[in-house]
Amino acid sequence: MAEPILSVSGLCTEVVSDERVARIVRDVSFDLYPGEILGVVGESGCGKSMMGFALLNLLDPPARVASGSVSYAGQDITKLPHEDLRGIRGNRIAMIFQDPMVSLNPVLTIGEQMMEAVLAHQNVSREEAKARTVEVLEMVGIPKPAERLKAYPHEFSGGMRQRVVIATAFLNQPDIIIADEPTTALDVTIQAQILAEVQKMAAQNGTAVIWISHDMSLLSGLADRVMVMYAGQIVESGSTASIIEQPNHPYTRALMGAIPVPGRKKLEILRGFPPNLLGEFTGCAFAPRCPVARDHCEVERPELRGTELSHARCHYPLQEGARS
Amino acid sequence: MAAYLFQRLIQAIFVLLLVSLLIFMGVYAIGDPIELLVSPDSTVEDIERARAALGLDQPIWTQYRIYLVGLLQGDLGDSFVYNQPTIQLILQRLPATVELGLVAFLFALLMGIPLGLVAGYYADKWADHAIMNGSIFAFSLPNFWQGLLFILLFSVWLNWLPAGDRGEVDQFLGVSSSLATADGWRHIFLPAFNLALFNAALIVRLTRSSIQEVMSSEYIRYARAKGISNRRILLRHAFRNIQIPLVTVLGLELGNLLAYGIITETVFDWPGMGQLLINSIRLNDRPVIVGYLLVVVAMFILINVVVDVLYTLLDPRIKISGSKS
Amino acid sequence: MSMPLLELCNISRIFTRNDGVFDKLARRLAIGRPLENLVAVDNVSMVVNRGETVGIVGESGCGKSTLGRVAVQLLAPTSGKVCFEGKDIATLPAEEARRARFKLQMVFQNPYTSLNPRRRVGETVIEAAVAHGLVAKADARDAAIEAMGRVGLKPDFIDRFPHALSGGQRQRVGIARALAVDPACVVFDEAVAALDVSIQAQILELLVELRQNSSFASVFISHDLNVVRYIADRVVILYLGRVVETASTATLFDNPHHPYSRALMAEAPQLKAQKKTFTPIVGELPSPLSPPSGCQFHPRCPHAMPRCKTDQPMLRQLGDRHFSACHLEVGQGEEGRIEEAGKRKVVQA
Amino acid sequence: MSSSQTANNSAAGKGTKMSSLRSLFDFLRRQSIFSLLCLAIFLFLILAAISAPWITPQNPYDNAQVDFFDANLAPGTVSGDGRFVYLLGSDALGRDLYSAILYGLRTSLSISGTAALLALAIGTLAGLAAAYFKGATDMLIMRAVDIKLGFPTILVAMVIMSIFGAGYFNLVIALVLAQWPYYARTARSVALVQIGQEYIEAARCLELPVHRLILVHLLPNSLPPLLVVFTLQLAHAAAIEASLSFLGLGVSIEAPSLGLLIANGSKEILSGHSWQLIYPGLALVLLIFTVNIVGDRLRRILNPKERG
Amino acid sequence: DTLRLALAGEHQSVDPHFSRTSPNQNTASNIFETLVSVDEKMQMGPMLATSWQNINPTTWEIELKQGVTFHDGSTFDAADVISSVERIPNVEDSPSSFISLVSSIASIEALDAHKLKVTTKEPAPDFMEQIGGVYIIPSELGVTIKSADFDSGQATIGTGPYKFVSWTPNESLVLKANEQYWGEVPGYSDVIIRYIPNAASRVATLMAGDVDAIDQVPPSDVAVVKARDGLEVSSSISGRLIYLHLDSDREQTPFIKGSEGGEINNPLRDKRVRKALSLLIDRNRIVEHIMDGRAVPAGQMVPEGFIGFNPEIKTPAYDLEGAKALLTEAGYPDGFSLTIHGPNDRYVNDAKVIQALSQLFARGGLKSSVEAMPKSIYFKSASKREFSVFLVGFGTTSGNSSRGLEQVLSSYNKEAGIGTFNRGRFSNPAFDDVMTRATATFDDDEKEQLLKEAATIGFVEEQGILPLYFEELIWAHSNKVAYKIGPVERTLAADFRPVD
Ligand SMILES: Nc1ncnc2c1ncn2[C@@H]1O[C@H](COP(=O)(O)OP(=O)(O)OP(=O)(O)O)[C@@H](O)[C@H]1O
Ligand SMILES: Nc1ncnc2c1ncn2[C@@H]1O[C@H](COP(=O)(O)OP(=O)(O)OP(=O)(O)O)[C@@H](O)[C@H]1O
Ligand SMILES: [Mg+2]
Ligand SMILES: [Mg+2]
Repeated sequence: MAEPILSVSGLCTEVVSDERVARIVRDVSFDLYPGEILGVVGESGCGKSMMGFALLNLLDPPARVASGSVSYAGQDITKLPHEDLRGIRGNRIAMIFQDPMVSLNPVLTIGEQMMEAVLAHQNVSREEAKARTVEVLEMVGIPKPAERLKAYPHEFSGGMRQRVVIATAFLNQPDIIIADEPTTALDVTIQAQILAEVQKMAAQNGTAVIWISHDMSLLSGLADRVMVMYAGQIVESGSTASIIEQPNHPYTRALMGAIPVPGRKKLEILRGFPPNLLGEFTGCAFAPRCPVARDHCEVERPELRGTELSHARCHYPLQEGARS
Repeated sequence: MAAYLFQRLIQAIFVLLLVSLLIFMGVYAIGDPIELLVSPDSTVEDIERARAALGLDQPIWTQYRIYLVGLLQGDLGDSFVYNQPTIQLILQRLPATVELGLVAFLFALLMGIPLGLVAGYYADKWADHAIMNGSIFAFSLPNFWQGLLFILLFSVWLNWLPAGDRGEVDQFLGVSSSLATADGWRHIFLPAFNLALFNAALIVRLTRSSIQEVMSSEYIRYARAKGISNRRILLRHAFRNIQIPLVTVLGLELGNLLAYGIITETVFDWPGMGQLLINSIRLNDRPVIVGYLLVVVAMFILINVVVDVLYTLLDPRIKISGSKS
Repeated sequence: MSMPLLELCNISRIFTRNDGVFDKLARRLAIGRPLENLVAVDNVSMVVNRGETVGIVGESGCGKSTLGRVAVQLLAPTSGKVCFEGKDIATLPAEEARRARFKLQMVFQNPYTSLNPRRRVGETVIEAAVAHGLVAKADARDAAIEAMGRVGLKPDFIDRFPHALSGGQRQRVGIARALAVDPACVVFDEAVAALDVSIQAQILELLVELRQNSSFASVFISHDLNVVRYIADRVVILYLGRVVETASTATLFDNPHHPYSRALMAEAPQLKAQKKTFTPIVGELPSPLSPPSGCQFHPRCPHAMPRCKTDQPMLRQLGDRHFSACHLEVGQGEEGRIEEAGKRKVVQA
Repeated sequence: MSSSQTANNSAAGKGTKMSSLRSLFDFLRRQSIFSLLCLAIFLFLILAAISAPWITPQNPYDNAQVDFFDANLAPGTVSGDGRFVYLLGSDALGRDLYSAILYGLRTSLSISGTAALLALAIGTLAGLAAAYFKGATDMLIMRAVDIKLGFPTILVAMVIMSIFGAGYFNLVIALVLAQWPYYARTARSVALVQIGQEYIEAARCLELPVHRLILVHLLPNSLPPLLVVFTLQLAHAAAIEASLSFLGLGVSIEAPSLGLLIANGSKEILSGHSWQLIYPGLALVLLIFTVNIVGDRLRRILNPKERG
Repeated sequence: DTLRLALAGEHQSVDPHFSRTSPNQNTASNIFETLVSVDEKMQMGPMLATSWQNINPTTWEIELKQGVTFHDGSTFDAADVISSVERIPNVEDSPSSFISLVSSIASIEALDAHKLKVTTKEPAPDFMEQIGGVYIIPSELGVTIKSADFDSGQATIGTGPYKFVSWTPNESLVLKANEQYWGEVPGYSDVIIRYIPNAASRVATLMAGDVDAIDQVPPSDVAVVKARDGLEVSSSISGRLIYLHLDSDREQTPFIKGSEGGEINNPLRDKRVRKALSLLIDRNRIVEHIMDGRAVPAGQMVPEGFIGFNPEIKTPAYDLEGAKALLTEAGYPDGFSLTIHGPNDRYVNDAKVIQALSQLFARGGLKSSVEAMPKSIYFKSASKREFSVFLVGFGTTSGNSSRGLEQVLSSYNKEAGIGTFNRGRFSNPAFDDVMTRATATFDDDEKEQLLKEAATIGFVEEQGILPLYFEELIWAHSNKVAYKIGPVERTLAADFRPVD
């Protein structure tokens, strides 16, 4: 297999408020390979977005990266000086935000906001930047893009805005795109258009994509590989097919068992709540809600088991084969 | 746009009529000013004669009708006290008020925006706290007391700056203004500063909160994710956004400057429109009171319209059409 | 068949911009904006029988909530009538109408805004029943505990404020509140849309259970086909305020007729261990302010014919309680069916 | 209400009270010393104003106690009859300035407090009515509000006072007339948000009576932002009251508020009796400043997003 | 060189016939002249008229000065006087018309160029005072010339010591010396008069050296001005009496209640009570503490030096015991409660004075409170008799007490124009009788005697009003200018001269 293009290890983030420290992302490690679509799934509040921001060192106080590294092209993004970081952001690693309605500046034209991304990173004339902008807008299916450059965000529908944001991510032909639930606010038909675009991008340019979502069904059709997050930790990762067909972690299974699919007569119900993120976990974070937990789970923290590409954080994985 | 302006025009006329009626009746209710106008040794006939001369012997509705008819012809009536057309009186004092207002506005901007930017940039740091509490303090200082203290300090005790009056005036851009002479500037400094402080405090707060709000918004974070330079983020993305609230508030500020100008003018004996109003109220000079208020109301409406129009120029989301959406 | 419980007949709801006097004046002088009418619901008829669960599906803004709110009388329809137990509520005497409305309850989408933050759970649940004399004041507490028990809330929640509750628990309170007044029909407006899948599953299971133990009928509004398919007996699909297709759940999902229904089903994410190539419906969602002529779906429809531009298709009966508003004949255009549109290619290892 | 009145509930009730006390304490602990100091000063000023008759050597409003022979005495001078010391000096009529300031504070606070409360009540009612009934009611009320808000409060108050004439009640009326629109606007916008909230729809769906809907559901939830407006308007009312009194459009000269004391002091600006200008002003500034700080902190707490 | 003055009051119009209010006349007196002059005690003297004679009760002959020229060079003669008199009724919109000065004239004719014969409709003993107040303008201007023509300077042509140069309303009036002036040559070639109504600013402007002299210095600032090097203060007693008016007529009066607050009959109808109140007023201390010594305690209508002043009437001394005894005698051993009303923006320290009075009454066992209001409301209410005890001032504009006594203390008679300012409706037949005779006589000595007699009735026997003090007029000026005090309430440029 090729070299990973992005390598995350031991990433932790925390939020400090009123003398209390909430540890949101806990010890996240993974590798990302060119051309790969990596799905990140988990319940609301489990730290998916924060992890996404941490990858580009975009956290604002009081949130911050506490430890760990994100290495891209031999550099640790979390420790880069601001100027170098700026050279990577939007250029080599682009990000698509969750809400298309608020990620564009309402008082600047679409054209300006897209062209500035080109001009910030490439030494080109305004004309060239404009040409490039028109090109990507065409790619994402905005009709008559040259004319729409002068439009303001509010003149676009939600779907079109999100496509503008996606097109912006394509502008500098980045190596990596981090997409944080960019289709949650959209209709299925519009969502399909965007997903199609991303798939094409990954396939044609070898762009690696990290796609964050809480919707396992969506990732099942899109991602090559899926990481399941729970309480800030990666509890399981593996190829999409294997995760869906043979989940190792009880949480993964519960997550999928809760989705109504044709023919399913009863949904799996997960009782209880995610743990408090303020302290250290004594045992497995999922143990209090786990249907198959044993006493041991409450006291000892499980380590990741399995290969770099496919692993679970569980003392008693569901698939016998995964137990080493 | 046409519809909007038309609507504002109708509204303006309506408001002006209402104001003129209310004030007219109100001032009438206080009483007629004859006793104050006649010389102390006037006889009864003298008084009756004067009353008839000013039309005060007519029933109030007749008086109002006559006033309205005059108003339609652009005539605000003659002052009882000064025996001059009201409009002329107001126009004579307008330059003094406007120059005081403008200088104060300038002071307020010069103090307010930089301080607001600093506070917003260092949000929740000590500089921010100091500036913000300072601004609360500044707008907690009653305008008149603060002005009196300035006089006490700078004029009476230190004897640095004059305490009142407009000083020497000279032609300046075609109007006689104290901005044309050094003495005039010495005179305008204290009152303008007095008037500016309150507004500066508002501008500080507004600038700070807008900058802070904008800087914590998702699109700024998105701009950072695009790798845009901080300079551009601040000057283009953020500043373009805070212009909108700034313009609105600056419109209000102008109104405040006019209103609080009345007090500053009283404290510093500045011969502007505010003084005229206060004196007219004291002397019950109805045409001037009503005329002044109509002029001020018209100015306010104009300011509001200008602000609205500026708004649409600055904020692409809003189109003037009937009402804001 | 017996008399339906709730019947919506030719309901239309038009939203007009709220104009001031000056706007009207300006318009009369022909310098103002033209009047804008937004047809949120257009001539929709629908029946809910006793004990039945009807699902309403459609994209955002297609009028689902409006229809639901008309059904429970939170909104007055612009035209058409709402009949409860065969009687038009609008023509009933005030007291009877009030009782009828009271029999129609709603559960709302947002668990965070649908509870009064300043009232305790117990008060919220039982307030209406007490106000209407269904429960004596003295028994209120016990009744509240019982109502909460039905939705699986423990009695110790009774004195809590909503902020101390999780989203799922709040939604349970909302359901308990609606059920506490013993309604005949409950409209669930996206009642699970704001919840995580695991919580969504809890609520869906709760509903299934309640449906088994109680006799109320329900209208279940959702944009998620899978959820509707899971819970509803019959489904109505809306597009831009109009019904495009309605049938029993089984019929509709196995044998959809309208191209829009088919597209929806094709593009709704399915949990399958196969990667899928997304093939979007072309075009943007039209604005409800200026809907397309004829069949409103024609600009995006792969099978559009010339007459679709001009003629608005009426609902046609295709089978037992299966109606569709499309000019296509049955079987025509079937090649664009789900299998093909949603074909999945196996992931290359 | 209805469900929580059973007997075994009292313990739980006490529990919540205890915990709310504790959370109040917790909450105070988290505020800065400066904010707490301001709160303390504000409360102290209120207390001092209320207890003025018992903690002052003289009732400056009682002609029999004031002696103009003692006019313009510097701070620290003993009174002519040797009964007490003029702590902050005396004014041009021989009033003990310290007593006059406390009594003036009383006047200022009672005027601005009454006005702010009345404006709160009237404005809130108008705002809620506008939001709830919509249509013509809304239009009428909001047009009135718009027109008023187009003009600075001080100007409106000035005009009203010049028509009504000076005096305690006229002042209150002028302040109420000038300030109710702020509450109405806030109440309306908050209520509109609340009405849009689904719990109000739920209440309507449950066919709760209108008065219950407005009083039990709408009002309590619209109150917090109104409280912020209240504190800020209270400070504003105090400032306006003082300004009007300064212009001679305020209270009666016999029972001077702080503004009138300052106005009196301002006439002595050249004659060297500057304490008559400075001390009443300081008291007024202290009052307005602390109320503003309290309001500001309240606003931040209620709306953490906008920390302005 | 230039004289720079700052005055408190600005004229409404430069038209000398527009209004009789003080600022208007002040401006007019700089530029125009009248037939007779008045001095600081208001005593008449010749000016444009050199002498006059009462031929019979209704006929007067007036001799005019020769060799006087107007600013435009034309000579002053009888035609100018006639024209000026005839113009007066034609002045439009005059709020305070000069008409009453000429309304008694039945006919006026020129006997020759410098001699006039006037007949009056009725005998008018004070005729010369009246016509003597008319400012003379050239007959060339005609009788219909508009006030605006004076404001612009076009018609501003008089015989006075200064010529009009320009007027910027609300700012300044500029004058130039009249080199051809018939009297003493003006001390300054140029004069700039600024108008600064705010007393503090006026004082500050003087102290800053921006002007050479100011008028109407607040008494409380006198010490500060005096202390400043290079500044001087001049003062003179004014003819304005500040007094308390009492409702001595009505059965019940709105602002007097029993000592417990109940309704009582108006005690002010009893002259013992009025006397008692007068004794409670410590005039000396009011003058000393409230007026900073800048006023003269008063016991009658006019100050010493004016005709009608009765030296036998002593200023009442403070007498607490005497007052209490009188009150007890009158049946008010526990006093009563009263509210004193007064303006707060009309007279020097007006609001303070009523509060001080209130304190003094409180010492006498009365429950007393005060209410001060802006003059715009106050005087109307006072005339409508809405008060019981209230502070007013009356400024004598002629050199005798006749008008004051007649307008303030004579029984109210609207038709006859008598008692116009008798807002307390004091009424005493003996007093009225004396006054009728005093105003009818042409004999100056007899008139003076009668006025003294009237004063005794009004102030000693009946105590119709309670006189408090006469205001002082105070000027402050640089010691580089010398100021000779002129007529009452005038600050004339000609009265200033440079000090070498
Ligand atoms: N600035 C912050 N201050 C305090 N807490 C924060 C902050 N940002 C995030 N959190 C907390 O961190 C946790 C994870 O947030 P995050 O946005 O990463 O969740 P998510 O998995 O993206 O959820 P969703 O699916 O709802 O987007 C949440 O509990 C959130 O409350
Ligand atoms: N009160 C209203 N005033 C004006 N327009 C309205 C109003 N309520 C709804 N609409 C409009 O009517 C249309 C249908 O709205 P509705 O809320 O019924 O859609 P929906 O299908 O429930 O959408 P969602 O899935 O987003 O909840 C939308 O275009 C909406 O903007
Ligand atoms: Mg997220
Ligand atoms: Mg909806």
